[in-house]
Amino acid sequence: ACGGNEKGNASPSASASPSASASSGASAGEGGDTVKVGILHSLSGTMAISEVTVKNSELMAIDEINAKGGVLGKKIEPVIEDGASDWPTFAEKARKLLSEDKVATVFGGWTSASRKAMLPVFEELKGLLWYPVQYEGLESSPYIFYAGATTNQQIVPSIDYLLEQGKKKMFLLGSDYVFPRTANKIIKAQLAAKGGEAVAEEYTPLGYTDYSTIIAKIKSAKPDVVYNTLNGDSNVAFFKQLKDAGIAAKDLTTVSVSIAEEEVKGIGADILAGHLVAWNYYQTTDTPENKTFVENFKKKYGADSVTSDPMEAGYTAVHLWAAAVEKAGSFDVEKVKEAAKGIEWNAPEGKVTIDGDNQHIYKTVRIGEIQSDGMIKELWNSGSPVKPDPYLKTYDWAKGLSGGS
Amino acid sequence: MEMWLTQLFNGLSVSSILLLIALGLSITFGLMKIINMAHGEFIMIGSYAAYVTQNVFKSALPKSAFDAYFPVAIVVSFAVAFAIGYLLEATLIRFLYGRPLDSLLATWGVGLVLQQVARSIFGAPNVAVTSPSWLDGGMRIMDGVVFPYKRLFIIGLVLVCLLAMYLYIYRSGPGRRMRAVMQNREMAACLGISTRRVDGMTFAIGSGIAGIAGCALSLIGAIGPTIGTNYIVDAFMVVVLGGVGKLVGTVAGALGIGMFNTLFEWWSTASLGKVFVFVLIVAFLQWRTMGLFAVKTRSLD
Amino acid sequence: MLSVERLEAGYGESVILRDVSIRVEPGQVVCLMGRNGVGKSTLVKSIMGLLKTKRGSVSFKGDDLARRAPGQRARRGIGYVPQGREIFAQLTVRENLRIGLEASRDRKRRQAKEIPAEALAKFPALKEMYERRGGDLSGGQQQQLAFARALAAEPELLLLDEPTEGIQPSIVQDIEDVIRSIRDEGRTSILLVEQSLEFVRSVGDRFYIMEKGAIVWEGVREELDDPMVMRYLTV
Amino acid sequence: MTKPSILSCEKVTVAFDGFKAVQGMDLALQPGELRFLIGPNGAGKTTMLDVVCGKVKPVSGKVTFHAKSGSIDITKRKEHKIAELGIGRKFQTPSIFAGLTVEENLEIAMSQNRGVWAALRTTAMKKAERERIDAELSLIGLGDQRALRAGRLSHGQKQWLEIGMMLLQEPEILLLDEPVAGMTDKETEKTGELLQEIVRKRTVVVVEHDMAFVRNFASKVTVMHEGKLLKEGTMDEVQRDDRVAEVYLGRRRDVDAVG
Amino acid sequence: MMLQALTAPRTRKLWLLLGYAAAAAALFSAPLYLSDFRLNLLAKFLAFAIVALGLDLIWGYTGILSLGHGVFFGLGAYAMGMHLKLAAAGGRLPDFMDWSGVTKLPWFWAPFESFGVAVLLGILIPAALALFLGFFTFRNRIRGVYFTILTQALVIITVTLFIGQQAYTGGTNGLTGFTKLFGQGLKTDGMKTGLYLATVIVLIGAFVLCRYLVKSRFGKVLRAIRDGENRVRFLGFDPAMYQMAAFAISAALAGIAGMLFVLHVGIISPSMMAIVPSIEMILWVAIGGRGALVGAVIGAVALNYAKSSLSESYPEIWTFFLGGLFIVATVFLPGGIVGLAKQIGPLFRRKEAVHDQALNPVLRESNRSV
Ligand SMILES: Nc1ncnc2c1ncn2[C@@H]1O[C@H](COP(=O)(O)OP(=O)(O)OP(=O)(O)O)[C@@H](O)[C@H]1O
Ligand SMILES: Nc1ncnc2c1ncn2[C@@H]1O[C@H](COP(=O)(O)OP(=O)(O)OP(=O)(O)O)[C@@H](O)[C@H]1O
Ligand SMILES: NC(N)=O
Ligand SMILES: [Mg+2]
Ligand SMILES: [Mg+2]
Repeated sequence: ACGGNEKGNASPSASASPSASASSGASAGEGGDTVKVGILHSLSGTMAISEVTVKNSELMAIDEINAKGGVLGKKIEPVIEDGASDWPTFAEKARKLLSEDKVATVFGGWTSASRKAMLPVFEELKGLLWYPVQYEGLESSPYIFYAGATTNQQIVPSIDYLLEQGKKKMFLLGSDYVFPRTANKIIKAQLAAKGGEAVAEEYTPLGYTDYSTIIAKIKSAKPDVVYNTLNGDSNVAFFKQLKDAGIAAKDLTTVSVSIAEEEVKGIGADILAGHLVAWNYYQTTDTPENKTFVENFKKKYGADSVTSDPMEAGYTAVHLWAAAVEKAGSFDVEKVKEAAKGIEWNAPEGKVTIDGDNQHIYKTVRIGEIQSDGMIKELWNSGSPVKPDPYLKTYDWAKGLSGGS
Repeated sequence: MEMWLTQLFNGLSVSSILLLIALGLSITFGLMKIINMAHGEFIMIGSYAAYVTQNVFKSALPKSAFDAYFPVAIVVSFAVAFAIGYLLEATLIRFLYGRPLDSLLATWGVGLVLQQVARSIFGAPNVAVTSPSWLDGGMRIMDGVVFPYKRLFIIGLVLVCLLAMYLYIYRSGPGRRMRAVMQNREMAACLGISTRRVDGMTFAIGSGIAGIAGCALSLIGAIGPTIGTNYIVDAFMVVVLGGVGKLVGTVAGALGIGMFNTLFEWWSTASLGKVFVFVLIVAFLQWRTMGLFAVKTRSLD
Repeated sequence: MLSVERLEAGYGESVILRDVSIRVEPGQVVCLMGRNGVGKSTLVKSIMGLLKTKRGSVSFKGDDLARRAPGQRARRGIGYVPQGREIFAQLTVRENLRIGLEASRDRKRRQAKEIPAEALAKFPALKEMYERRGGDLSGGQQQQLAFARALAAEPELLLLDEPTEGIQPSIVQDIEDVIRSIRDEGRTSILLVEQSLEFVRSVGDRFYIMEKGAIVWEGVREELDDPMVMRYLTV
Repeated sequence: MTKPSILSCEKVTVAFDGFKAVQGMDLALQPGELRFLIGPNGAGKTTMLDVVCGKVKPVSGKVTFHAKSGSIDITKRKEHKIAELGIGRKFQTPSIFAGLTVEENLEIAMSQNRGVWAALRTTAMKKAERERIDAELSLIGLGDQRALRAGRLSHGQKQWLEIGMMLLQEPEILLLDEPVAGMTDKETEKTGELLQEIVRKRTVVVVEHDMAFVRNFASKVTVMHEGKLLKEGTMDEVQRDDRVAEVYLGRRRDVDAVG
Repeated sequence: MMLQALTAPRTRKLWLLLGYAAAAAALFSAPLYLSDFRLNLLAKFLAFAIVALGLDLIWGYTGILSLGHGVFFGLGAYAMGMHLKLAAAGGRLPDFMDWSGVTKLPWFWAPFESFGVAVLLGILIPAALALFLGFFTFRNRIRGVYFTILTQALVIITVTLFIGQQAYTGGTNGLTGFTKLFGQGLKTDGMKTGLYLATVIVLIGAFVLCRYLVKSRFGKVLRAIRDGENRVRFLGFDPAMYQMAAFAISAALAGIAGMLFVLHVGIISPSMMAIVPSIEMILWVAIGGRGALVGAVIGAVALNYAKSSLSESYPEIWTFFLGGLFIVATVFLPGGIVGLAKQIGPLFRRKEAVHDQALNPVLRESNRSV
């Protein structure tokens, strides 16, 4: 069915709009032997540096599924749209995918702002969005599946790890936007409760390129760790300049949560070697599934290409959706949602499970160290997949975080 | 003490980078009055030229020769940006003289196209340039005060570019012709100057210098299809604040913004520092309505 | 020397000049007169190549100039003092003059570091203003500068568009003298657009009067009598 | 100095980056006077007019406008206030609004309430205004060009348009910087007649180099040289002055022979 | 002869009127023939057209290039967004405040509880900011690029502050998750059609207002200021007052557009006030044809339509085409889409662009002012 989009059927749009499919009675996205799904990432603008690779891994997952005969016997036909690093455009394209192309589901988004822009559209048109990136939590839309980590699957355990290592004084450095600010708020509460200390908190505008003053501040604050939530180009500038200032990984530990293999490639492994990152997946993650994933990816996109956490999450999301559809025996959004609860899948990162309560995913947490070949070596992992807790309800120290209600 | 010294140096260093990104614009915009929104993309071209040069050295030459790539890259960056600038002038910009606002529209389009070209050739993600080893590390001034060689190198590079530009624009025949054409194209033509050639050269030089900036910036920043957007606003601020059409103004603008930015950022935060600097710019313009070094004219408007 | 044949020219869509033919012989001072807006400046601009000719031809020393840009025409020996002076305001007086040298056919002169003295002989006042910016000069000073700038390249044909406008009487006399001395030297021909009858009568050899974009009268000095003036030049 | 002057400049000095364009210049105008201001190129005539209309602020000196309501120090006023007081100015190079039609140029120049509110409420011209503009258009000979964008006028036509604008502005003091430059002799004559017409109702200062014109219409002439007052008097007195002849008029010519 | 002179302009007027009527009819009946999605898009574009009208007033007619209209647009949008957010919260704290540790509704949020006040503030705040900025800059005679750069500084200041004050503004995520307007669901068919029609009406209103303004003497003075600000001064006008008025009206229109935008798109975030959107607004007017109000409207709708459909057809390389469109448009359509109607052989004419004052004086003059 049309995902409850009554207007789509009731209005005379089918006759007027050239793109409306003729078979107005058909299920969402279904047309004969194929089913359409939307891929909605920034292919242009400043976010394209990150999002294009996620689009690639999602397309690869679709190819894999199609090679095995598709879902419910139908081939998946991706409809690619460009969010253009512009949030209203994400909303526009999401609406287009759902109401014009009548896709069965959408994989897309990277920044939280783009997700927030799309959310009302998905809720209104009762469509499904699979979001592949780690984010700041505090959200749980019934029409979104969160395939990336929430805070307790990345930030919180990484802080615990650092505290265990005896690193108590932290310098919080982030780009000025919601994810870093929220993450740091959580970190400060966590540190306060567990005997750590945030010695400074600095935000730089997105796209900021000169870190000499920040580095001077770091030098004078003498922290044990720089907890880095910078995003995109700023990371390149920060780490290049940190190295030039004579600060190497051995002098100062940094932990980054937005630098994955792809970013390492763009900054230069020589610069990043020895610095730490926190994710749920690395190209080196040792699972049989990952082996094939990496192999296939290199086969498809070149031997030089690397895989990373968001790419893996996007890839996994496609497979999880396909699994849910198979289980539901239908493309109907409500049925797929229902079927998705508790679905398990052996992803490249290991076993993942969809949490039926909040539509997030159980994920294993991994701390890694960047190697001089650009790969990331796992130093620690959580042992088993961590249950997602986007509102940090299970953490006592997080009680005071929200305003009360 | 060491903090002051470090910050003073940082201020100078930020200023030198601002100046580097603004120098080319001070020609294409300051002199030619082309609101060159593609300026950032010429910087990007320079960065990618450095990247390609590096790759060529890596793959075609022995390891020992690698460190020599950077001087070569500077020349290549200039040459590539120069050539593309020349081409752009010949095919598009020349229709836009005396129409600065149209030039904004068209160069915006050029910027979009160049970004897409870069994305198609080099892929969407950032690429990495390994800096030559002789630029690694820094000069120790005293305990806790290190002046990174890269920063020193950029300061030096800016000074060289500045001097060359000064000599070219104000002390050479071609520079004089260039200024004459930029002020009154028709009359310059009537006096026997080949305006087409001067226009082409001028725009190409401005673009070439943006290319050098891109090459230098590859040492300390990202290289990707959209890096131009990180620099474009700052570049315009610098040129305008100093007074459009004045090289010395551009220098002053860069120093002013760079120093204050560093100072404010030290006192407050990067974001607030930026706000302060821009508030200061707004306030400053109330006082000096045509920038620091206004071009004074007797004309009515 | 210069021969304009059946020229048709104008701005964009609007045609201003229709079927205009004039000739300037070597060494002659030819004057072009007419009320405001009849197209005198338009004709001069067309000769200089600033406006596209729609029909007809302009030839100089026997060559057709049709396809030549203004710069090429200048380098062939046409000098131009436009109405409104068109000084390079941000360039110093010296630089303005050196730009004037660009059109010299003599390579040495073109690259000279200093302005040849004889180029300045006629306007000694300029020397004192060498380092001031052209735009700061008073109107009359600018007019002198524009004149000197055009002379710097030693043109064979000089196009003067109302060169005495805004000039103090003594300098008008000087300009008159300059024009006369140029004529006497015989190396440079002049096409002079001028409103002052008295002035043109004292320097001109041949006269053209324009009306509504067409030449309506031509003749020599003696023929330019009061009835002619009444007919074409009064309002 | 029988009648009280309407405008008086005392010891006005103007400097540009140290260069003194005007130095200690005095100038007093009687109401209804047609004053000619002459002098060599660069003497500071235009600058003097600039001071009076507020375009340039003098470094020292006083410029007083004696209105009916009292004396006003001009140097402390903004340009548009000075214009509102009744000082109009025609510039040396014609400056009209190139993007507006000839008619619109005149409409804007016309004396009127110049506040934003008044302008917002005015959509069409009143009948009286129409008539004034029509009359003006035929006076300046631009009737046929009324709907043309002023940028397309020839140099001389622009001059006329600007004169027309000044007349419609109805200032008490009219400052004309080389109004007949580029005009034919006959047009010059016509302008002169027009001036004599105007001067019945207001005070006019004309800067000119056309001696025939000055001679025909001037009663009193002020000569400036190097920023200072060189001579003031009737045209005859001025002509006879050796210094004026030397720096300005030229040696040979007998000015009487002109025209 | 006489008769002809009378009827010629009249018939032209009649045709024009007919054209406007047809356009209005087409707009009003759009809900009948456009799909939900396309109607929503059109509504957004029409909101953009309102900004474009205001920009044309200040840029096309007054010659002042503002690259800061994103701020005015954004302020209007935030005003409406705040109202919708409060409506959605239903008496509780907006969700993002809750998470940011704010316990009480900030005082400056309180007035936005009322729709009327929110709308009023959505118009007044941008206008007041424009007046404030204009008061200093225009009186100090900051002109041309200097003014333009100043507006860019305004953008950066505003955006940085909005991002930094996450607890009060929602930070980079901005405000989303709106549900209700007037107690009715925002997503109902009736509401959507109603909002669309309201946008059409507001656009027509804005158009009529701007038309009145440019035809009045006020408009003539604005154009005179564009041609020669100082000359206007010597005629006794105070250009600063006119510029301030035009700037404020223009800002108010942007604010109105922002409010409508939020209603259609359901999100406002600082990135929509930033430099790029602000420049894009200018591009709409430039493409449409500055100095002509219809041009502004056509430009905003046409360009955004092109952007949408190009990116739908060629999601991976559409910026090629969009960039190419800008380039081609400036070279071959110097008068914008509207100018196209006025010139027939543009290809041949561009060659003499430098001398060609007759082609489009408005264009050249407004060009000169930067
Ligand atoms: N740039 C222009 N664009 C369009 N039309 C123009 C332009 N310049 C002049 N014209 C028109 O061409 C005609 C001739 O102008 P031109 O400047 O040649 O006159 P002129 O004889 O030199 O007059 P003047 O004595 O006033 O200088 C005029 O009617 C004028 O309206
Ligand atoms: N803004 C300025 N900067 C520098 N010098 C200036 C400026 N304005 C005027 N001058 C100088 O002041 C002197 C007086 O100029 P002004 O224009 O008043 O002369 P003028 O008497 O009107 O001459 P003309 O008859 O040639 O128009 C000139 O030498 C001029 O160069
Ligand atoms: N969700 C993020 N990383 O913005
Ligand atoms: Mg002329
Ligand atoms: Mg003068």
